[in-house]
Amino acid sequence: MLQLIVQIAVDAISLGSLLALTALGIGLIFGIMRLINFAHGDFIMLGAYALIVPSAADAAMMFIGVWPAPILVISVIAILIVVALASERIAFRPLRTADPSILLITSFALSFFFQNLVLMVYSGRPKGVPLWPDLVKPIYLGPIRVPELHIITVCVTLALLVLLVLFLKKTTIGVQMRAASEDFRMAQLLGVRGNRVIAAAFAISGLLAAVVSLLFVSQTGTLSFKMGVPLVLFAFVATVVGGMGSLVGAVLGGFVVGVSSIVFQAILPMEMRMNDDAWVFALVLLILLVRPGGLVSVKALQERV
Amino acid sequence: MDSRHITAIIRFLWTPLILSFIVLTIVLIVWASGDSVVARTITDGLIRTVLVIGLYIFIGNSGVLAFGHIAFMLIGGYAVAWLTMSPFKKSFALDLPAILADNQFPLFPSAIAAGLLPAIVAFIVGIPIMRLSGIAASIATFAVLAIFYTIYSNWDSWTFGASTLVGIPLYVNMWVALGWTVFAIFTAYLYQQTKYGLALRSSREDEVAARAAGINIPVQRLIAFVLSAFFMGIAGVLQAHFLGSLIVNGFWLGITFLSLAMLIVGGQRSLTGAVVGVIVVSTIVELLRQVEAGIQFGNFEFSLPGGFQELGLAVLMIVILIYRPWGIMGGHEVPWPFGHGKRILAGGFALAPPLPKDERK
Amino acid sequence: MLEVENLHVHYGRTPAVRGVSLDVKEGEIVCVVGPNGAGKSTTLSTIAGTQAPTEGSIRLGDNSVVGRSPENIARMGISLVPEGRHVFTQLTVEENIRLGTAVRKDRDQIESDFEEMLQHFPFLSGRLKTPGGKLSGGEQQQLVIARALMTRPQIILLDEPSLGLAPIIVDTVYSILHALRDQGITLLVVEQSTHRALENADRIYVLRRGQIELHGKSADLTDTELERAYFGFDEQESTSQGTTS
Amino acid sequence: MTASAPIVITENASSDKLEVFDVSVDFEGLRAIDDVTLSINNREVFGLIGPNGAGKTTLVNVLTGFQKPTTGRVLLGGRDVTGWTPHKLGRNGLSRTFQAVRLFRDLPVVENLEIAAIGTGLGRREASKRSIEILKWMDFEHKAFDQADTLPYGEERRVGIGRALAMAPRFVLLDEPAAGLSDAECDDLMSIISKIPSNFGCGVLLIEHNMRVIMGVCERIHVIDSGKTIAQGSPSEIQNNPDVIRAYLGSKTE
Repeated sequence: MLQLIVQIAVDAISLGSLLALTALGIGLIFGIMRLINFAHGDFIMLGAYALIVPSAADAAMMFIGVWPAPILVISVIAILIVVALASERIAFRPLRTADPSILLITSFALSFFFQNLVLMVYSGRPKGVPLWPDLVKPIYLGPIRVPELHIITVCVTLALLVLLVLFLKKTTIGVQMRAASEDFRMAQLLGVRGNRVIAAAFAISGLLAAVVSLLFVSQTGTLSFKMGVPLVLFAFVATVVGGMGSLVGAVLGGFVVGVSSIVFQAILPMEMRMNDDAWVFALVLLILLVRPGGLVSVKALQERV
Repeated sequence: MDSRHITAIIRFLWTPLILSFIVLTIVLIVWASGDSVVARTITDGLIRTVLVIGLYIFIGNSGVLAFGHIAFMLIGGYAVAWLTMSPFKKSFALDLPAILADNQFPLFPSAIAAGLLPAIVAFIVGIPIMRLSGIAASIATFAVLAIFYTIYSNWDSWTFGASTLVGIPLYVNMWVALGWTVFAIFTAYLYQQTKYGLALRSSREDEVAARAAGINIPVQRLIAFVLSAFFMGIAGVLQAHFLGSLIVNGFWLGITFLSLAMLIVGGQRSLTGAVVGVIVVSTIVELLRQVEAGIQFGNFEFSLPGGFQELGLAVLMIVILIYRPWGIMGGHEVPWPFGHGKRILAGGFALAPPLPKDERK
Repeated sequence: MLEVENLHVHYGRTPAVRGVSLDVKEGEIVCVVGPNGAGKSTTLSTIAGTQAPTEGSIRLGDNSVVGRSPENIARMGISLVPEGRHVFTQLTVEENIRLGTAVRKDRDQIESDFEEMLQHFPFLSGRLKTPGGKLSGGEQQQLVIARALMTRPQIILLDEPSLGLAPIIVDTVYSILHALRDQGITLLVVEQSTHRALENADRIYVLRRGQIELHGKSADLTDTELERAYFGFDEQESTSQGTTS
Repeated sequence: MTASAPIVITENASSDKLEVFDVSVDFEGLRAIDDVTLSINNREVFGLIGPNGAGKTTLVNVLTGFQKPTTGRVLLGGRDVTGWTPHKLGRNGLSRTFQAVRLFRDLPVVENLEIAAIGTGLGRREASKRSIEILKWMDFEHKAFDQADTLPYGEERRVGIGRALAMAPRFVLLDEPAAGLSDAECDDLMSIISKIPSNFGCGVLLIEHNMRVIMGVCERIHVIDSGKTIAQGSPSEIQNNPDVIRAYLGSKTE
C-alpha cells in the first residue's frame, strides 16, 4: 500500500514537473506579448528529433543522441533556442500588435508547419530512441522502489525553477522581463528594449522546451511527430487554470493538471479509468467556472470601463 | 408588391444569394464535366462549408474563439450512425440498447435528430460556459471537446472505441451537400439579421457598451452556440453519410485546426469570409496536392516532395495573417453593386435613400 | 532644448492636438495646463513616442524625435512619467528604481546615483524590498520620479503628478520638483491646477481643445487671465452677447 | 436641428427620480467616492462636474451597474436597484454614453441604435422604426447606413447619444459628450441635450468638463472633488462658488 502511494506520488510529481516546465515556457511568452504559443509543443518535438539522424527509415540512427551527455544537452538546448528565436523573428514579430486570437492561430500554423516538416523528413512512424536507458532502472529507498528517472526529473525541474527565479530576480534582463510582462509600454518608456526582452523570453522558452524534450524522451523512449501535442495541450490548460499571465500560476497549474491526471488514473474505478483525461478536463472546466481568471488571477488583463 | 420592393428584398438577401450562386455554379460546372473524382472533392468541400458556417455562427458573431466545436460534429456523426445503420451492420461493432439496435430509422428525420442532439448538448454545457469571456471561454469549450473525445474514444459499446466504425449508409452526394450548404448559408445570414444576431454582434464589437444597451450577453451567446452546434452536428451527419465510416480520432485537433484556419483566413467576422475561406484554403490544398503529384511542363516534369502541401498551407496561412490579420474579406460581406436605391432594413422598415446634399434643405 | 513645432495628433480621425508649438529651455520648469481633453497628455505621449504625430516636428537639441520608438527616445534622454504612475507592482522598490538605468552606459555612476536617490527620497531606503504595489499613492508618485531620474534624462515629462494625491503630498511632490530644478534638471509638467502651475513653473502654456490658448512667463500672468483661457469664459460672454443683440 | 421633433416616449410618471443615497466606493483602500447623495428629477438636465480624478466616472459606473458601491443605495423611481447588472438597469430605463464613445464600430449607424432598442425588448421592426425616428430627430438619417467607424469624431459622439436615447430611457447619463468637440459642434450638442427631457420624457445626468456646455444647459449642478460633494446649486451659484473654482484651479497657498 505504501509502495503504491509513493509510486503514485512520484508519478504525479514527475508528470507535474514536465507540465510545469512546459507551462512556464508558454506562460513566459504570454505574459509579455499575449501570445499563446501552441508551437511550443513542437519545439519539444524538434528537440527530440534532433537526437537522431534525419532519415525516413523505420529504425532510428542516433546522431546527437550518442554524444557525451553534457555536449548532447548543450546541443539540444542550442538548437531549440535557435528554433524559438527564428519563430519569433519570422512568424510572430510582424504580428506583434495583432489581436491575441490572430497570434494564436499563427502559432497553430507554425505548429502545423513543424509537424509536417518532421513528417516529411523523418516519416510519420513512431521511432524507438533509447536515450540514457540506464536511467530507467529503479533505485531503492528502503523498501520503496522509485525509478531513478523520476527523481532526476523532479530534481532538474526544481533546479530550473530556482535558476529561473534567480534569473528573473537577479539579472537586469530578468527584471526587465518581469517589468515588460506587467506593463510593456512603461518598460519601453524607461528605455527597455522590447525586441531584446521578447527574444530573451523566446530563448528561455526554447531552453525549457529542450529540457522537457530530453526528460520526456528518456521516459518514453519513442519519437513521434505529434509527441508535443498532448504536452502542449495539458500545459496550455495548466496556464489557464493557473491564471494566464502569472508564472507562479503556470507552475501551479502544471502541477494541478499533472497531479490530478495521475491521481484520477489511480483512484478511478477500472471502467472509468479509460476516461481519465475527461475527468481532468472536467476539473479544468469546473475551476474555470468558479474562477474564470484562473487560480492566480492577474489584474492587468481585466478591462476597465 | 412593386418592383422597387422586390429590388429591396433582393438587396437585403444579396449576400446569401450570391454565396449560394457561387457554390451552385461550382457544382454545376463539375456536374457538367462529369468527373466523379472532382465531384467527390467538391462534395467534401461543401461539407466543410457547412462545418465552417457552423463555426462562424458562433465565433463570427460573438467574437469568442471557440476551440471545442468539433465535439458537436462528433456527436452528430455518431448519432446518425446509431439511427441509420442497418441492425445487421450495427450488430458487428456496437452494443446498443434494443430500440437503436433493432431499428433503422429514415434518413432525413435521423439527420435532423442527429443535428438536434448536439444542439441540446450545447444548450446544457453552454449555460455555464457562456458566462465566460476571452481565453477562459476558449479553453472551456476546448475542455468540452476533450471530454467528449475521450469518452467517445473509450465508449466501445456505442462508438466501437478507437476503431473505425463502418457500414453507415452512403447517400450524401454533391446535390445533398449543396442543399445543406445553401440552407446553412441562408440560416446563418438570416440569424445574423435577427435581433438576436444583431445583439450578439454588438457584444463582439464592445462588451461594455452592449451590456449598457441592455443586452444579456450570456443568453445571446447561448442562442448562437446552440444554433451553431446544430450545423456542426449536420456537418458530422453529412460526413458520416459521405464516407460511410466514422473514427473518433478524426474529430480532434487536425480538423479543429483546419476548420479554424479556413474561417480565419477567409475572415472570421463575415459569412462571406467563412465561405471564401473554405474555397481559398481548399483550392490551395488542392493545387499543392497536384504540384506534389507532379505537373508536366512540356517534356519537363516538375514535382515536389510529399508533405509539401501541408507546409505550403502553413506558410501561406502565416503570410495571409501577416498581411490581412482580419482575413481575406476583412469582415465585409458581398457588396451590393448597383449603387443607391431604396434600402430595406432587416426589420422590414424601408428607408429612402439619402438625398443629394443640395436637395436636402 | 526641447522644441515642438506645429504638432498635430489624431486618434483615428479624432483630432486631439491641433497645431501646438512649445519649447522648453534647459533648466526650466514649464507647465502645460488646461481642462480635460485639451490634448495635454497626448502632447506628452507624442513627445515620448507612444503616439505618432500626423504633422509637425519635435526636436531634442539637434536631433529629431519623430518616428523613433519609445525606447529609443528614452535613450535619447527624454523620460516620460505617464499619468497613473505605472509603478511595476510586482517588482520591488529597488527593482523599480534600477529599471530606470536600462538606458545608461555610464555603469560606474549608477551606484552613486542610487545612493543620491535614497537621500532625495528617504522613505525609500527602508522599503527597498517592498513590492511597488504596496506603496501608497504619494509614495508611488515619488518612486516613479526617482525611477525617471535614474535614467539621467535631459528632460523629464511629468503627466499630472498631483492627480489623486492628498494636498499635503502634492506639496511634497512639488518641493521635490523644485529641488530637481535647482539642480538644473529640466521639467515639462502637465498640470490641471493653474495655481500650482503659477507657483511652480517658470513658464506656462494653457492648452484648450488641442490648441495653445495662452503662453507666458508665470511672473507675467494673472489668475484671471489664466482662468479665462482655461475655461474659455471669454467666448461664452461673446456668444451670449451675440445671442442677445 | 429640426424643429418638429417626434416625441418618442413620454408615458413615464413624472414623479420618478434617480436617487443616490450615501454611496461610497473603495478601491484597494483608496476611497474613490465618499458618501455622495444626490437626486435627479425626471425631465431635468442635471450637471455633475469635478476636476480630473474626482470620481465622476466611478459614480456613473455605480449608477449604471458597472461598479458595485461599497456602501449606500441607488434608487430608480423609488425602487432599490443597487447591485443590478448593467443590462437589467438598461432594460429598466437607465442608459448611458461613454467617455470613449464605444460605438459598435463594424456596424452601420442605424444598427448601433437598433441594438439599444432591441436591448429594451423590442423586435427588429419596431427597433428600426424607433432608430430612424431618432436619427431623423438628430438630423442624421442621411448617414444611417454608414459604418460607425467611418464617422468623424463629432458625429460618433452624436451617434453615441442617439444610441442611449434609443433605449427610451427614464434617465440618460451622458459621460463627457463634449470632449474633443469644436465650438460649432458644442452648440449643436447643447441644443440636442436641452431638448432631450421634453422630447423623450426623461432626465439627463450630464458629466462634462466644458463649462460653457454645463452652464448653458443644466438646471442644477452637483460638484464633487476627491470623491466628496463640495457644492450643489444653480449654474450661477456654482460659477461664483469659491470652493468650486479652487477645486478646479488648485488651492492658493499664500
